[in-house]
Amino acid sequence: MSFEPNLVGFLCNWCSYTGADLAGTARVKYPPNLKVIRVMCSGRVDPNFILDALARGADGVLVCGCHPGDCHYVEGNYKCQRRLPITRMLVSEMGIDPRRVRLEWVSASEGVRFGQVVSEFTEEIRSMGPLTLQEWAFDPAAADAQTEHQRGDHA
Amino acid sequence: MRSITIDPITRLEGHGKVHLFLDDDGCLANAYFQVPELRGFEVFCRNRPVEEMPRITTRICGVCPEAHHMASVKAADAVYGVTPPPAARKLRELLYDGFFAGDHTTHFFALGGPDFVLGPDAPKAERNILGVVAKVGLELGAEVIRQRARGQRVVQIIGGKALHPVTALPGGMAKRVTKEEQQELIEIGREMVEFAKIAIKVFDDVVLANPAYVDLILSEAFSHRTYSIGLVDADGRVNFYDGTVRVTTPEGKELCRYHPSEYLDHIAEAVMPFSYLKYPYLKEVGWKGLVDGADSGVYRATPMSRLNVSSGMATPLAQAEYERLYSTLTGDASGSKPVHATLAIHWARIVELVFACEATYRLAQDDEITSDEIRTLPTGIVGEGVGTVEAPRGLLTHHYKTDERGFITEGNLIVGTTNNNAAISMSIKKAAQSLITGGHEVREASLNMIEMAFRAYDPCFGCATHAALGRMPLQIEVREPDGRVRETIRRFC
Amino acid sequence: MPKVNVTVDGRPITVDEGSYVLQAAEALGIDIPTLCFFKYVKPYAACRICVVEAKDRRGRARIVTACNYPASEGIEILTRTPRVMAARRLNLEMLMSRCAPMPVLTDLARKLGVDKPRWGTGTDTCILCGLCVRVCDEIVGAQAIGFASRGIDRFVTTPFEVDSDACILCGACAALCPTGHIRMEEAGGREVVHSEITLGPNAAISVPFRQAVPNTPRIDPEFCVHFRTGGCKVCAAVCPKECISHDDIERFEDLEVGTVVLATGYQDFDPTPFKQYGYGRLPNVITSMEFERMNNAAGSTGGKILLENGKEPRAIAILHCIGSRDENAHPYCSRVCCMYALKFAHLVKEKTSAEVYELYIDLRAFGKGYEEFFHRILEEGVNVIRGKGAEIVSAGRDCQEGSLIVRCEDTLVAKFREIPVDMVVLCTALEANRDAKDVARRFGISVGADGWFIERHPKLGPVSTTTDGVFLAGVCQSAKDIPDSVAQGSGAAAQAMSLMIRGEVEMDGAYAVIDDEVCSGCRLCNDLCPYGAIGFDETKKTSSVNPALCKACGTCAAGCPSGAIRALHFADEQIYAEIEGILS
Amino acid sequence: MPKPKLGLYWAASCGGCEIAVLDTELKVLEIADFFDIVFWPCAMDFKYEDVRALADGEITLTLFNGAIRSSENYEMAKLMRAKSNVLCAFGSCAADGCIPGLANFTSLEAIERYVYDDSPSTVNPEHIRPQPVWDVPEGTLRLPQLWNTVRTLPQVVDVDYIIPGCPPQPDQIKTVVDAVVDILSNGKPLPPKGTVLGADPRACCEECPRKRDVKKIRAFVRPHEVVPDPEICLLEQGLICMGPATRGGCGAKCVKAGVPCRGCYGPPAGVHDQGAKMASAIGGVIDSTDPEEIERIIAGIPDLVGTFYRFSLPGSTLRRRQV
Repeated sequence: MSFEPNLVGFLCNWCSYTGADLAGTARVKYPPNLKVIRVMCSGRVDPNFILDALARGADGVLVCGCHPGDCHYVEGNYKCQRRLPITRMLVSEMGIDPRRVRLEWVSASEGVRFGQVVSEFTEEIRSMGPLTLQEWAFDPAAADAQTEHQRGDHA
Repeated sequence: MRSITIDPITRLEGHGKVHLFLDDDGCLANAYFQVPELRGFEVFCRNRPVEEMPRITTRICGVCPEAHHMASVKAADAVYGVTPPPAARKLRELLYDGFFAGDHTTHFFALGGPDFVLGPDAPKAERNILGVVAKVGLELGAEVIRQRARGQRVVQIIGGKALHPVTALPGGMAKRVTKEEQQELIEIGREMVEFAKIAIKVFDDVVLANPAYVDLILSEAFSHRTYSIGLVDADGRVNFYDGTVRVTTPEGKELCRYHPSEYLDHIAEAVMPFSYLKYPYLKEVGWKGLVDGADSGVYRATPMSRLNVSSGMATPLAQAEYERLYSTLTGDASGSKPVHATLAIHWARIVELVFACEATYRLAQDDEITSDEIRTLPTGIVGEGVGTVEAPRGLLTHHYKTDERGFITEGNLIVGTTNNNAAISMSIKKAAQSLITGGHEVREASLNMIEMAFRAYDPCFGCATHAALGRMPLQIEVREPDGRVRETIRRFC
Repeated sequence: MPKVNVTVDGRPITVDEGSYVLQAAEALGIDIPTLCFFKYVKPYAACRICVVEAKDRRGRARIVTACNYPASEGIEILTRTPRVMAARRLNLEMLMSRCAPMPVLTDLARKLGVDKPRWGTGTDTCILCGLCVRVCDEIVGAQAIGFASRGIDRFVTTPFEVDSDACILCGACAALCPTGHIRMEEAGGREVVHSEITLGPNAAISVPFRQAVPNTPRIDPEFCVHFRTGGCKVCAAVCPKECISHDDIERFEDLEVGTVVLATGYQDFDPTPFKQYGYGRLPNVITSMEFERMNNAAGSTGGKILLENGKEPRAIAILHCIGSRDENAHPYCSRVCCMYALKFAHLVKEKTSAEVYELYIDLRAFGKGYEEFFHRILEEGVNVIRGKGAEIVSAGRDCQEGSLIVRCEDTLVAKFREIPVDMVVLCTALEANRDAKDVARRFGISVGADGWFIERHPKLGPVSTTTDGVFLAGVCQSAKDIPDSVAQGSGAAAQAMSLMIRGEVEMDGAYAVIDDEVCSGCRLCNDLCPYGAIGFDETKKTSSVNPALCKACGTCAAGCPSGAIRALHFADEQIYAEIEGILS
Repeated sequence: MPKPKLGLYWAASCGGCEIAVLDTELKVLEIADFFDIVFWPCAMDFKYEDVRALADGEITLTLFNGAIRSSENYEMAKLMRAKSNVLCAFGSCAADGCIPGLANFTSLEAIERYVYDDSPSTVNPEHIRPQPVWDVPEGTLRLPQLWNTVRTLPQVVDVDYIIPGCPPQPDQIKTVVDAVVDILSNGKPLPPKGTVLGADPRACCEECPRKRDVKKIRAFVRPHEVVPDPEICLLEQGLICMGPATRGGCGAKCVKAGVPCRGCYGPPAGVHDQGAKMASAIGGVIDSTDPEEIERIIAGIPDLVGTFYRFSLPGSTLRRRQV
């Protein structure tokens, strides 16, 4: 059973989400791995969301916004364009491959391109394999066992 | 084989544990001192910018963050090859002396003090700061608390924060002191000196006036003939903030005197499988295990050691007290004969307390501390630096290597209490041996005596609360070989 | 202005004091002949034909010239007494004795009953009425001509009788000259008929072109006398509705509007780069738009279908899909070409006897009545060939049938064909304006790959856009024909109206709010808002969002380091819940 | 009526929190007077099982400081949870992980390797490592097992309230104590569970006296490189100051002393991840739209994670570095 990447996408309402719609109406074929969350603007994408997605088991996060200059909100995508590199830097310093966080510009007319982006990203993550965060969750049972073992002369 | 566990006895950067193993005659077979914690600052400080280290390493110890702040910033100065302007240096020293004045006060009156003031056999309920207050008068108790507050206030004014100060930067200090603040500092200094005199008097009245204590101090059970180490200034006198490291043999001869940056040529650390805390020793002499004497590299870095390696104190009152200490304990006021009595550390601490108070007062009156010239901006980078100061509990060394951006690539810390790890273990064992001699039940008082042995080293603040609340964190279990508890001795109020 | 009462031939009338008797008579519809009167210039009394008898209150009667005799209280004017008629006849006879028998004089003589002037007739064509001098001075303000000499030698001329720069060639003098003594001539000596000039391209005031919208005249400062001399303004004087203002100048106006309908249309595809069609290289290869103009009655040929040499074509080829449905140009179908191409065929059949060839890929006659029209074309004998025109070449001199050859494959008979024709019409594609992107950006909407503006939703929002209050009409949204454009335009107008009638806009529930219990006034958000919706309260030391300005992008919410900003409907917890949902 | 019982315990921490309690000066005696202090960090005159002997919830209030870094810390956390009616994460270590939490940037193995083998002053030819269980001739010695990952208290046990700060400022401790005393003696209702005590809902900037304007950052500088203008917001001067993304309540002591905030009071209410929030905020105000220049400016942020997560790594979304 091959590894199916679990991807989260944050799409801006005006360009990328519409682009994704177009991909749908145009019956463009692309992998089903991306699960989409609609935000009004790529500028709304808080690095918190990206980290949260990764912590909750996403293997990769894709952020899509209008092409620079085309932002429905004049310059929201520029904010995103500046936050994403910091986020990638942060993620990589946390020991996670920064390629797992990707920013792409997809306009409302680029349904086909949207399909390509998703396919590429899915393949890239597939080749990287799943993202498992070491010791992220706390395992009380294991900790208890260890403690019992250590208690020694406290018993 | 029966074992007694004293757990936890106190706390350095965590708890401490003592195991006393008794043979079938009920005599002490062996004693082990364990430190069950490890932080790993040296490792997770990698890739941090060196100028941030003074603000990170303060969190090594909440009792003496000032010491780490200073050692760290001195190392950072060296990394950038900058010398702080005179005003900045004075501010650092002032902050540091003020801190010493407060910290030594706490220890003497709240921690070690009660044992002396009230006597080891005094009812536990009284053997605390409140008991001290009862014995020497209420307003002294209040004074002690006020004196502590004075120390914190000095740190607050110069360091920005009373706890975990923040203002020391490579090349100087971030905060200047205003005229108004200077006035307050002078006032504090004056009060401190007054307090120092009281402290001397109290020590006279309750310790020296009582021959039994002097005997106790000098008793073999409480002495180790070890090497002494400490910072001394150009004139060979005690200095907390800066100077060269001097090591003297158990006989008081100079073994070596080196610049802190050469510490690796002289100090090494051994590892034991039953404690997370390493055991520093003198390279020249070598590691012979937990034994004292001239052949063992074990050394002590305590107030007493500092006095042992120094030729005297830089302030009049302190110098007088220095001479009195030595003439009383060695008959030689010059201090050329070292004192090895563990409990004498308390007295040495008083001497340092007096010095710290006087130094604070003197520096506070120096108008240069209000200067605006408190920063030297680094121009280049050396890439390696060692910063050493005297922490109240002994020599403290920070050693950083950085890349060309000043980001830490390697760090090494030898922390005050760590210096004494071996000595503490030995002191406990020695005290225990003399006190747990089999036959009779282990007396509860013996436990305090054992505790006095390590408490003299003031391994951090754990006992502070013990004194405040009259609780002694101690319990002994005596077990049969099958592990069944034969007897349990506890200490409550 | 004080009024006075006068009588003319016994009929009373009240007129302004100081106005002239001639005007009073005119007002009463009493005709007084004159040769030198023009109401826009000062009376001059040069011809002396307008004489009348004026009787004052004391009964004294005098002969005066009506054109410049001021009306006064109680005065009595008699215009047809024997004495008046005798005086007019005498004056006319004397004028005729000097001037050639020109219509203006002979007609008048007949009216006044002068059958044979007693002193015969002369040769001069100028009656020295002075209209030209006065109009040039008073109206045109050029003062380019005047009288010279005295008495019998008197004549009209330019200063020093040489060509004068003062003359601005307005032609006013020539237009007014009653005898045609003054004429306009072009340098070549060809006479310019002034009445034609007024309709001509350089008329100072005219409707730009037929069917112009708005269909009103405009003044062309380049030709208007007023803008050259500061005078004239006759048009303004004659305009009964006083519509004309010479002070009005071109200016930019900022209009505060709540809604905008974008109907910026399209631009015509330029086939020049497609060398195989020879457009711009071969004669008589024209685009559909050019053919359309040619057919227009107001067009260059007045609606006639002609070759460059002015002859009528004998064969015309109409090539479909030039630039449309073409990977090398526009992949899309321009939708309108098929039908107008068929219309062209019909026009050709109607106006000429030429053969018509329609070369198409597919015929898309999808509209109401379109298919029927197609069949009618077939009945009219148009040759409809399925196969895109591949190439057009010149046939060279020796060809009898035509000067051009269209090459194509007739896919129905699977034959390669070469069709000789005289004229080729290229049905060029509709393409988006080259500045469409800028316009889109200005209105916060987006353009598709083809350059057409993108509607809010292809099915549910075909006229509205992603920007509230901005609507689309016509080809700017996508290629469409007139009925479709009208339909969409009406839809856009209706939607705009529905917004305006309400007078208030219903805001989206999504906007950002700042909890000033949490805001620490760090001001990191202040510069994030492109709409300036975030303000800083200096007294409260907190920032706040103006919901009316906020467009809910949420950038500030993401950027607020203390979590004080909440993007309603896209709040953090909602998005976290989504993340949790899709990943659980 | 019997005195309410107070417990204090520290796990992996520097002890500063307890010094802070002492720094409330005479308040300490008040506390000692109002409460029956059954448990205090080094007043361990009970063994674990003696504490177990207490009825569950018998301790009225426990102030627990320190992160959870060893089997011992964890055991005590569970014990205190069980025995305490109200368990309060006291100080940054317990709440967010604080400086000891920086250990999550590395691994226990790396730490031990360096400390016991590689460090320049260590001489350990036999590569001895401290052993959780070690037999000596006289018997067996045990050490708690250290964890590879530092945890916050709420990550391992259920916590009622949080008092942030490194350390919690003495005046804040006083107000909390007063509040608790008031609640207990007047039978007032407890604040809702999860409430953060002894701190502001607002960020640190609230208390910062510096003048703030709209922000546009073109380059970052490091504290030792500049002498900042004492009147103006440090962030506007290019110094990374965590103030905006840090809960207030400390009195903005650091910025007042001329050094940028490092975030010891943890994230403000409603912020999940202090570091990510700061990244978002900083990203918003970088004054460029040119990708290369943006990269350049960002590269100028000294020690991104080490600064943004200085006090909150174990409590952050990702919790630890992948090593």
